[in-house]
Amino acid sequence: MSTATHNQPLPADAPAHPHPGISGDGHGHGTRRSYLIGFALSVVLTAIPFWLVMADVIADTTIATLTIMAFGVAQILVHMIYFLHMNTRSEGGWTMMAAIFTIIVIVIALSGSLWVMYHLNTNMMPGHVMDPALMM
Amino acid sequence: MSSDIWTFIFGRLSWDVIPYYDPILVGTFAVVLVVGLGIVALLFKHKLWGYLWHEWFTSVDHKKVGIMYMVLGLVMLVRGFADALMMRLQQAIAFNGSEGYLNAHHYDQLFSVHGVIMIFFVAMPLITGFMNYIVPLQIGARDVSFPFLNNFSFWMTAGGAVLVMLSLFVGEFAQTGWLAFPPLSGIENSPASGVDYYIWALQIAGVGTTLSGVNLIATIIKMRAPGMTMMKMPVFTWTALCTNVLVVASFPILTAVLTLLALDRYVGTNFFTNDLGGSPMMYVNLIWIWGHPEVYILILPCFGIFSEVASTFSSKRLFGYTSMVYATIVITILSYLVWLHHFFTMGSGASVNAFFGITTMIISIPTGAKVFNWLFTMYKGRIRFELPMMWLIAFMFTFTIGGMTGVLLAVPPADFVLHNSLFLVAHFHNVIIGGVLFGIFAGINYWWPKAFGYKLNEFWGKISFWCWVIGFWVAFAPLYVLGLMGVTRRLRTFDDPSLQIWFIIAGLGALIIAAGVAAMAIQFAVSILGKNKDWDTTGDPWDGRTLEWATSSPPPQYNFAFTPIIYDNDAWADMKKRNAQHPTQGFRDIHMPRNTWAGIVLAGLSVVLGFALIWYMWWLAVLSLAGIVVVSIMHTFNYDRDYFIPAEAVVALESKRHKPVPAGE
Amino acid sequence: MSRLTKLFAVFCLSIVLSGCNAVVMAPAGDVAMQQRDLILISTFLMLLIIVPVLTLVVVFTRKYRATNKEARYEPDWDHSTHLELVIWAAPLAIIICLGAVTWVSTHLLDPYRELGRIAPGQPVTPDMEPLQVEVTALDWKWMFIYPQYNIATVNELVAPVNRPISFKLTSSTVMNSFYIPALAGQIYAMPGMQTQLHAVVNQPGEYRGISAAYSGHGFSGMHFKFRGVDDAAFEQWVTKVRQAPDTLDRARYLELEKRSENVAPMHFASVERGLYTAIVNMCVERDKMCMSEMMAIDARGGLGLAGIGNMAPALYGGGERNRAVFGPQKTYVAAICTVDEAIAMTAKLPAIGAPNAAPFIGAGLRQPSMLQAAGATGWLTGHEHFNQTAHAAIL
Amino acid sequence: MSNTVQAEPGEKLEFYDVVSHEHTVHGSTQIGFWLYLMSDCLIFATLFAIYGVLGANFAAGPAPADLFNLPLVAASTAALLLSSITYGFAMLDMNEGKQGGTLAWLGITGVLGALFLGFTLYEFAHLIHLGAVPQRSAFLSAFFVLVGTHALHVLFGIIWLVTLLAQIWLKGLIPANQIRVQCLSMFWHFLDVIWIGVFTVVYLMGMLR
Ligand code: HEA
Ligand code: HEA
Ligand code: CUA
Ligand SMILES: [Cu+2]
Repeated sequence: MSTATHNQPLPADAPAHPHPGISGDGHGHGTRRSYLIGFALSVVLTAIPFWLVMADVIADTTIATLTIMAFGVAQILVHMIYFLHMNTRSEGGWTMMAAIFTIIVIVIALSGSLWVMYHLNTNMMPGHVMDPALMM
Repeated sequence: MSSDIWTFIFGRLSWDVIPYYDPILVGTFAVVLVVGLGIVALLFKHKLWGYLWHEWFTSVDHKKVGIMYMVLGLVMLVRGFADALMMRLQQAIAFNGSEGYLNAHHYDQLFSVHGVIMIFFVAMPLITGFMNYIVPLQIGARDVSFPFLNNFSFWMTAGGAVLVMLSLFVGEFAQTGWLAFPPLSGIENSPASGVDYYIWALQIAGVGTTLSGVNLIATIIKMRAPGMTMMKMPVFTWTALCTNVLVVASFPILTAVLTLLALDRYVGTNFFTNDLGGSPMMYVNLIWIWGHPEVYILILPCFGIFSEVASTFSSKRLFGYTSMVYATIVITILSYLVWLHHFFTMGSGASVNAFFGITTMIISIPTGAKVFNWLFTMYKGRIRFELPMMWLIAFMFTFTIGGMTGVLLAVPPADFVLHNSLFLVAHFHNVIIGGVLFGIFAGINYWWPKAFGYKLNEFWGKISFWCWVIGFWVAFAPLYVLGLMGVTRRLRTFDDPSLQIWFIIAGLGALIIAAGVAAMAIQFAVSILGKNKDWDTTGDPWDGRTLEWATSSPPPQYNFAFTPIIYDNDAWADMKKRNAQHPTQGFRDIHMPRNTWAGIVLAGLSVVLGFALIWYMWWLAVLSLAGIVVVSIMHTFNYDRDYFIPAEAVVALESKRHKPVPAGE
Repeated sequence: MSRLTKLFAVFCLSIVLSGCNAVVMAPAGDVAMQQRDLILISTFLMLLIIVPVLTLVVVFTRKYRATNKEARYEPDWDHSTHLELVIWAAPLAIIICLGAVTWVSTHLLDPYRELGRIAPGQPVTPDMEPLQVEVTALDWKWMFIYPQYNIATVNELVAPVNRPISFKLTSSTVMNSFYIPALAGQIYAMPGMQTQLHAVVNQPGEYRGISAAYSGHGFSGMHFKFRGVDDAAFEQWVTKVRQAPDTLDRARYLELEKRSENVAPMHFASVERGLYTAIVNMCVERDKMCMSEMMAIDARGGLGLAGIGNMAPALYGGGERNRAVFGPQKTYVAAICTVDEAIAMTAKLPAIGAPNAAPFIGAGLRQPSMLQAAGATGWLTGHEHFNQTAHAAIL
Repeated sequence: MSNTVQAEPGEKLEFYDVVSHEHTVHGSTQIGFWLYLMSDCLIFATLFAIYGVLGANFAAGPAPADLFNLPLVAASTAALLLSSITYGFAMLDMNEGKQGGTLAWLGITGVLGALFLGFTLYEFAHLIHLGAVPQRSAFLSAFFVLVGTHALHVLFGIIWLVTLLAQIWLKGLIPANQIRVQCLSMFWHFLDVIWIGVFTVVYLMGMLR
């Protein structure tokens, strides 16, 4: 987990004694500018995939799916940076650490579940040979 | 129509669900009632209600919350053990056509409730209790990060336990095993209230567990005393951190899965049904993504306890602190990569099975490193055979063997013949009793003097120890053999008479354990009531090494009048060695959180909500939900949550209690 | 220390062997035999490190007890890079061996895989036609259909010795696990799904078959007799079953499917065509859409809004049967093809082919002729090496 | 390796923090709340996993392409996106100590959130009217629960927001309230992030299939 903080010398303000006041611990604030940049970016990143799908731009479903997912990931990153003010410094790096750990767990659980369930399904679901002529 | 009104008010609750026809339950109920009333009467007589309410129930002091967790765990241990004894008896006599004394309805509840209680309401509260009590002390903090939340978490856990206990007398508990796999736990196959009790008890307790996980992580991250870098943290605190990371990263999955199961049961969705595209296998998959980390949630803090015990009673620094820490972290991460080993036999194919089998085995590497580290902590030490140390040695023997059988189960083709057999049952009792329970007992003996100011009686402690260790092996070694004889778990009757002898031996073992439990009860009683208590005035009866021993026993409300500054990971040993002197002046006001009733009230309302949902009393569900929302909002309007202990009071307390640190060693 | 090790090894071995009726340790089928060997191999591999650990516990606690002032005392000794390396490397080495064993054996003993041999040194030949058995777990009994013989039984399974058996398994309501300890490992049987298991019985005799996954109140009584018999006796038995008065068609199956406990064996002289496929596809009821059909439709994007209303009330079991409080009436998707058409179109999942013998020695894992001369064709040097070590430890 | 600080002989180490600065009340709130969000994130991850596995089990019923109305989704996405920037403005005003501005922007945020909620409810009502109820197929179950859980979170956010408005009104922008505004901000943006996942995976990818 916390390889980053290991063995580092005591930071100037020790963990047990956060600054009084509320916004001390490096939880970044945005500026009007950064909020607007973030907003503009996310508008763009939302509009494009919607357009891609609604106007049926990419014929190949796989490519289209991957493109959309890429936009989704990019936009999530934009939100994390510009709205959630994620950075390596806030709360002594712990927010970042927690987020990374969570992402790892999510990736494991999601991809693992899909992998496992895919195998379970292919191993035991009965198949079906559709003859279109037979359908109604 | 009066029946309509009845249904509206009481939902599906009716006289029929009260098991008055079952003599065992009626007997139990009578005993519980008498004991309960007796306790209530005593409390009234001695006017203790106010004391309990003000000093305990509403307390946000992490030490008191910790003790309440321990009490909850120990009380539920007795219930879980009663269930275990009943199962052992049934299995010892249900041969040659005999049905035993329990019918399927009853027996199938027993193993389900035993598993649930032992895991959720015994092991979890006990380790959470330790973490609550010890972690803030070990890191030199005044309390946890969110004291109110702590109190609330405890009451939610207790609320879950209350629901489980209620199921004994009103309705029934699940008859599905402790993980309630659908389709068996679906509405078609389990229409009665049992599975609903299961779901809501775990949901309520789960909220508490998750929040207490958040709380303790925040505490460890933010509240460490100056100088205590991550790599100077005591090992127990490290394991507590990792355990709570596991809690926060796995309990939400349980919550989600149980919610979906509840939706299947209440509104007829098709997540885990056979029809209309549902997939019961997905439930199995998801619940084990939670379930496997859960077992490491239980064991990691116990590893921590043993690390403290090993170095303290070997009078020596812990060997390989760094590799201990990394081993803990590696176990934490690996525990998310192995869940499939619980269903190798579901048929996901060779490559998947082999992958998960091998990741599982890899866990034995860091675990092994830990075992060796304890060994080399003893090496070149001066081992004092006090009770905690004895538990450590018993643990090393027992757990190692249990771990080995675990690795055996991780070999998929071997698991194909051992899965769901009594061999598996033996494995997990071997690691849980030999690891978790022994760890908890070591911890109780070790930290009791800290919490209460005197050591536990050694004579009865030793009797208890030997009964437990011997009893454990007599009770569970036969299960290994039975597993190899192809006997599966959760069986109520048997037709092969040659098996009986093994079950009788196992039953005797359980009786020996019972003697151990009794001896432990006597140990507590003798120690609590004893006239010539072994009072400890130093605050440091074992020549301890970490910060909890730097304050008096029991510690004052605020733990430390002056926050210690840390230079070494055996902080207190270091202070003693360098002859640190406790300041005698310069005391100042200490800022403390205020007690609050919100936690217990919210949890109480949650229990009512759970009960209403179980019995389909919709009006009550709506009311209690509204109550929860209103109370929560009200609580947020309370800005007056802390106060100061004036410096004079601190001085008074300290001069009364705090002896100057004994010089040197 | 070496004496202790030896003692302990002998002790463990004697426990294992003395359980003479420990069927898992002395099975009657080749697959279970290989699994038994695997248990032994893995256990010995692990004992290589467990035994020293246990020994060290004893030695250290005795030697460094506080009362022994002779022993060295170094309160600040807490690190040794060499030692730490050993500490991590030793379990790692064992796990590498065990991992290799695991990888290979998991593939070789995959229950989906057709058998490559019926006994050590006796590969399966093309003229051995596997016996096919279609297993259905019912509440709370086991039903076996023999498609090649068009007969069926309940709670009785008979198979000729030394003939490969190919099981296909499913369940009617809840999850079960099909397990004959003497024959082969278990595999889950689940509703709406089909799993597979390949095995062979080598010694004639009567064995227990059980459900290994708890399935409800009748679970304890959900076991059956499995008999391995010679070919002639098997033919006789088939003839006997064919003379049974009862036959198994859909209606009879729906009746049989209802809950019952401790059911005595039953015989059915004939079986309606496609019944098992219909069970797997959960469309024994004639107006219900088969799973395979539903999945094929889903794969093409469902039936659209029109499909919403294509429901039939669940007649069997009563539409009211235990529906969720806020759920709708229990209904199911109505069939579009007739069930027979759907069944005819249902593709059978092929089993994985017989093991490719080349990379491994022969077919399947070696017998644990642990104490015999180790064959020259060891597939895994670590394994060979281990045999010798174990050998040495025991003698 | 020993972690002991090697003190020079005679050097005097301080072992107690006599000049102690007091613990602040809210020092851990943000990290604590963040950890809670991580756990919430895992709940959604589970629901996404369910959707990923069951999302194509239509049970011979309707599929996403038959049901979803992308313009509607685009509109609700717009509402949510706008609300995140308005929340941002509320934060900026709060940092500058402008109570009125904070209240106003928060109010607008709440209205936009309610608008979003309205869209979701409208969609649900529409589907249910068609007969595409959660009980119809595993896909619909997974869809309703995933989107519904998100909507429930938004509802909770709105309730919280209203409470907070009252508290700021009553007590002003005191530190305790500022912390709460910050936590709600994290919560609100977190819901945005989840929604990005939802519209990408459920709606857009669903229409592609
Ligand atoms: C923490 C976990 C835990 C613990 C401690 C135990 C302890 C015991 N368990 Fe259990 N058990 C499980 C977890 C646990 N078990 C689980 C998860 C299952 C599976 C359930 C399922 O199938 O779904 C199971 C199943 C299980 C079975 C069913 C086997 C089957 O399926 O056929 C049996 C059978 O006898 C059994 C027996 C025992 C016995 C005899 C003990 C004994 O060791 C009991 C030990 C006694 C105590 C722990 C009491 C000690 C009390 C005190 C110390 C209190 C003293 C305090 C005061 C007096 C104030 N267990
Ligand atoms: C505290 C609880 C706990 C702990 C710590 C463990 C630890 C381990 N468990 Fe266990 N397990 C359970 C509780 C626990 N388990 C429960 C409750 C179940 C059953 C649930 C149910 O079905 O109801 C279960 C079931 C279970 C299964 C599923 C079996 C089945 O259902 O068929 C498997 C399979 O892989 C397994 C494996 C392991 C392994 C490999 C470890 C390892 O972590 C062990 C590691 C430790 C050692 C190996 C010993 C020390 C190491 C050395 C001395 C070094 C050298 C050793 C080697 C190189 C081998 N466990
Ligand atoms: Cu229509 Cu097959
Ligand atoms: Cu596990």
